[in-house]
Amino acid sequence: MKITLGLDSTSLTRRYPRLAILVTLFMAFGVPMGLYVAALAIFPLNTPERLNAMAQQWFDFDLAGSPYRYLVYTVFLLLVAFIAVNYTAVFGGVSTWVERRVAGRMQSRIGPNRTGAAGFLAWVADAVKMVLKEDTIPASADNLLFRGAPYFSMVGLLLPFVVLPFGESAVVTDMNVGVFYVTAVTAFVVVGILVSGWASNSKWALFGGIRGAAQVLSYEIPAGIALMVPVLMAGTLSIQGIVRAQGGAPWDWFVFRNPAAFVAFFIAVTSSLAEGNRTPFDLPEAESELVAGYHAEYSGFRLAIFLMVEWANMWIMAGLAVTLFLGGWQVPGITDEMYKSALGTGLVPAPTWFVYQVLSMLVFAIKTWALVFTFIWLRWTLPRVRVDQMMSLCWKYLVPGAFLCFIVTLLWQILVPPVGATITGIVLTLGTLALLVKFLVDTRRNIDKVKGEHVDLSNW
Amino acid sequence: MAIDMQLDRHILRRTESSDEEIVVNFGPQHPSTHGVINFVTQTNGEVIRRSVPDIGYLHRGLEKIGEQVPYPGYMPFTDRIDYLAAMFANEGYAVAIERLLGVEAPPRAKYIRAIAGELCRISNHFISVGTMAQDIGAATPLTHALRERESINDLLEELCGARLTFNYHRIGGVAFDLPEGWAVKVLRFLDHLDSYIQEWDRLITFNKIFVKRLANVGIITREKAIDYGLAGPNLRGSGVNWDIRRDMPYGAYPDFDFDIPVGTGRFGTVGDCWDRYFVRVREMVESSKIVRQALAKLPEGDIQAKVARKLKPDAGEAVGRVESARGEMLYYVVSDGSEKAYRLRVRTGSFMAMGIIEELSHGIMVADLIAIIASLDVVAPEVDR
Amino acid sequence: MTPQDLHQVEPGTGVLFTNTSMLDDAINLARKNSIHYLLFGLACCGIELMQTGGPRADLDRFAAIFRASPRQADLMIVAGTLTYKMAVRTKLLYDQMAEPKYVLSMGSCANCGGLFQTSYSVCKGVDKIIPVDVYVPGCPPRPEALTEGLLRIQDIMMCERWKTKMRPGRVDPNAPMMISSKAK
Amino acid sequence: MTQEEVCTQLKTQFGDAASALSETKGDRFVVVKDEKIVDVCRFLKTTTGLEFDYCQDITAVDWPARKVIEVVYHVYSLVHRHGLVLKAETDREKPSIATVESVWKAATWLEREIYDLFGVNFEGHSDLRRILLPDDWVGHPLRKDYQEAGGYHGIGNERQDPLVQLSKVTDERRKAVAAAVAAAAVAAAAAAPPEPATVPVAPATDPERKS
Repeated sequence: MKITLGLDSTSLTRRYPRLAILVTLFMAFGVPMGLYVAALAIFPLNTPERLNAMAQQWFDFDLAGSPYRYLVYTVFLLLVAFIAVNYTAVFGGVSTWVERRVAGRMQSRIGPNRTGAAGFLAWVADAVKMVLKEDTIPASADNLLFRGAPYFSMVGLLLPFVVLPFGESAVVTDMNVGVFYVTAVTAFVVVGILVSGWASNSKWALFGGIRGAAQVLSYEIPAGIALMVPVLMAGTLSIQGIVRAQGGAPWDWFVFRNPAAFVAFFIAVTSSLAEGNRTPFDLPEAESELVAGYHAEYSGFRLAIFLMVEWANMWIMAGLAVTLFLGGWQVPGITDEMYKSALGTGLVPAPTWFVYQVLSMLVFAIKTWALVFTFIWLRWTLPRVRVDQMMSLCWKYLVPGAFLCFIVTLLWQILVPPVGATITGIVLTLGTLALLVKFLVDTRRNIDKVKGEHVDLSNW
Repeated sequence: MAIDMQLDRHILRRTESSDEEIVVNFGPQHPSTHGVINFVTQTNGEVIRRSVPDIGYLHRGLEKIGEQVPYPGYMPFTDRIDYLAAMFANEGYAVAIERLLGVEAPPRAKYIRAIAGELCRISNHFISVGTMAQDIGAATPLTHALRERESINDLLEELCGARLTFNYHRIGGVAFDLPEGWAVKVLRFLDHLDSYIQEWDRLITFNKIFVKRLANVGIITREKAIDYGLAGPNLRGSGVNWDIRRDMPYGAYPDFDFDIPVGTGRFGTVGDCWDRYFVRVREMVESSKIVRQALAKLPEGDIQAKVARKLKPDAGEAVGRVESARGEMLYYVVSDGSEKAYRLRVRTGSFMAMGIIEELSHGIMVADLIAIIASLDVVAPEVDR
Repeated sequence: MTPQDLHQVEPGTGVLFTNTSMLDDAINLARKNSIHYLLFGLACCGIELMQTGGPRADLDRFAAIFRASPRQADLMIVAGTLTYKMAVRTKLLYDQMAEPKYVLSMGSCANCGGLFQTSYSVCKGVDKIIPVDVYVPGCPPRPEALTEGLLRIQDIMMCERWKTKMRPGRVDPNAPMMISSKAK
Repeated sequence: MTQEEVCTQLKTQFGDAASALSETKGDRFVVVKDEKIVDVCRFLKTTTGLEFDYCQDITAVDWPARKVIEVVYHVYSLVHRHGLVLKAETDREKPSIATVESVWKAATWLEREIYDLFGVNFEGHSDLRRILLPDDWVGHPLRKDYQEAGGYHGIGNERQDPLVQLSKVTDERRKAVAAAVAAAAVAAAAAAPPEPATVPVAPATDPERKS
């Protein structure tokens, strides 16, 4: 006899069986697409000049001379911020689902598959549950700092979105000190980690907080220097400028244009793994050592913020690496002139412009997701390094390496003609491709070596 | 309900702490203490000044229960002494009582004991090396180990009806004969296992970070290992070539040809964590060899010697030793002529291994402590009984 | 007996918990699909708990994952023998968990002391120190049994009312929930 | 070296302090005077040709009839591959014996366990505390005359039969159902006499099916 307490019969999914699939589809495609479309529509408008012109042409209103102009600009900025925040939340959530499914596959498990179609709604359920869960604050914790710590992390997560380009024109603002800005504001996350570790008044949290501070501050240095390599190659600090200096084809990406940049790319990615507290550098929350590290005492909504920061940070890390080294949103075959001519001079661009924009956003998203997948893959494969190993890796190898890359790039820019860079690009691209193929072949051979029970794909 | 918390005052009193040092309780609920064990750890930042194990959170009074139940009725309790390698706990008790009674199991039973035991050793070592990888921070190897373990669980379940707590041995034999077609399944699994161990090595054993984390960490020299009475893979990891199966043979083991892996200090010093880890990995291969030989040579005949229904051994005492997955397991039984043991004592490898942790803990890092605990492969019920 | 009977026959007990609104349903659906259980293996059952989280049984299918910190856990699976020495700590862990929290007693030892009832140092059942929602019998229970226990926890979650924070398991531990916990 | 030879060496070294090898069934052992135990152990470990370097086990047996607690040492030599069982008796009322910690480090924890479970005081032990049981535990459980204290820190040590509780609940439930049925019947009779009762009435719950 199955006793259901009579409640399942009244539950939403029982009443409306297709609801789960509909909600899943909506959450999986509708919400991100909506955000993308909104970004496409709002981001280009987000300059005072354009707003002024629009007001002039469509409403015959002199916005530039109006005393309320800053109000209008602020409203549009808030709209943009709203999109960015929502995008962060949705990405953070979706990537937890991706991570759980990928981890399940790697561990020959299944991963969530009951909540919504293919378990997609698991992250929504997590979010709703955490928001409604009791928000415990330990009696001996520093109340104000304990409550405030998640917001520091949140700010550190959201600010880089200001300059991170999702597409050719889907960027909030193109600062002329973009790279500096990013390296500066991402450090806010560590303030949150440190404060939460201290304020929790728990020894595990303190360990995690101090580890986090030491780690992130150390790795800021190689990361910062390595990010200077594309800056040198492009000759600008503006992130959009750096993307425009690259091309769509792989041999036009900065990573292959020069051997030092190739090394700098790996230094930058390793450092950003450490800054984002991902395995093998997940020391601040090392589960098997520090229970849950800096957020050991957090529950409910505040924990949800920390987790969201952790996962959404992957997007920043991956997005930045893609933008600076892997060609960003550059679509092969579409040049700057084509964007410009499609945009035209009018207020509403030609339809081809929108097509180009969607393509560029798609290219950026695909590259970034590939890198995010690599991060997930690394996390479920590698063990964790020890604190002293983490430190010696940073100070003994990455920092000198980054400086070396910096100097080599300087000399390269001066000494090597553009043809040399193109040849290097093609050679390095082919080499990387060959390595990839060799890796895949080796993997296949190794899988075949295990007799008997193969991992079946039926549960995927 | 009024439960007053008593927070390790007794241990805090012993440690004279300064301002820079904090005292942390690793456990009893901690992801990497392998059950409910507490390590009261005095640290100065990341460096541990000393770590004192606080055990007994799973002390179930199994030795006292041994004095309260008749001899055959104690067999299910032995399962719970070491749930990860319950076959050996069964076997040790059976061997001890058999020596006390002066009976001997028939050859077929001895062979079946060896087969079941070695399969159990493989399954235990999978958990051991898997949790070790987990504690070092790699999550995937553990689930792969659990996957392989499911296959062994299935085999053993077919043999004795339980996945974990087998209650398979009887005094003077085993409970059931091998099921039809079971040997074929075992051989198929062993084929898979032998090739899988290579994949395991590729996955984690020779991983650069893994080796760096374990090599030259928690070094137990040969002398220290003997002095502290370590047993099994922990002792062999320190380079001591000592295995009860070969050196004090029992059961069918004299008939088999197998190697005893010992620590060689391949990536560091003899007796470091990686050596203990690698000894376990190699032992799985050796166990596979033993099972193959046992299945090939399996004699026909009874599986149960003639033993009275009501066991009343003469007054006296006997020791049963087996090489469990966690080292020598020693049952010391004192009989006063009644049908219950007068005193039953279990000496386990984990208990001895716990004794050395305080010695090893001076000046190591927090992450190293985790590695050392994992490499000693302690399991709480065996420590506490 | 159908679920409908349960409500109508016992106006004092059943109806209260079944009369959940759409909002409650949505919240409860979220809760039941995001059970984070405390990583808390005490004894033999802890290994079966591991196996249940492992490849074949895979609790992650129900979006149930483990959390090492009690603050972040919703469900405490008491897996194994509870000794007096540990009982004191278990109570502390339970108190540290954030509401709403649930307890699943896994295995005979946690249910009633099981094989070790005669022992001098074993607590005779985890419900002597903390309230238990679901008991899973077995020594140790198979992964299938634990999965079933998790589904029963989900059932209990589905009859919760958010507004009144009404917890069927907590209202009267003797009356209505005895059925759901005992009937297997 | 056989046990007899080891025993002979002990005899020549310590005279009466070490007994001859016992003649009991099963394993044989040597009884040593308790005040000589450290000397005997050190002799066993350091003498060339004996070298008992591996302390396998130390445990105790309570004998209320003989008013003694026996401390039993299982020692082994990994060099020469021979073993020996030593026994030392100590008074049950005030059990006390010197520690062999200085001979084998393994003894530290083993003796702590004996102290915990038997109450044997090991003189000179570096860290004699309870090891398995909580610090504030009363009594030594492995002694034959141990009485349980009846719970710990307010947690009782008895458990009610769950079936008793269940039957009580089902009784109450049955009464409630009967009352509900009666009330429904009254209401139905009052509302519309010729019609059957509109209030759905389920069959009374069956206690057997629930347990």
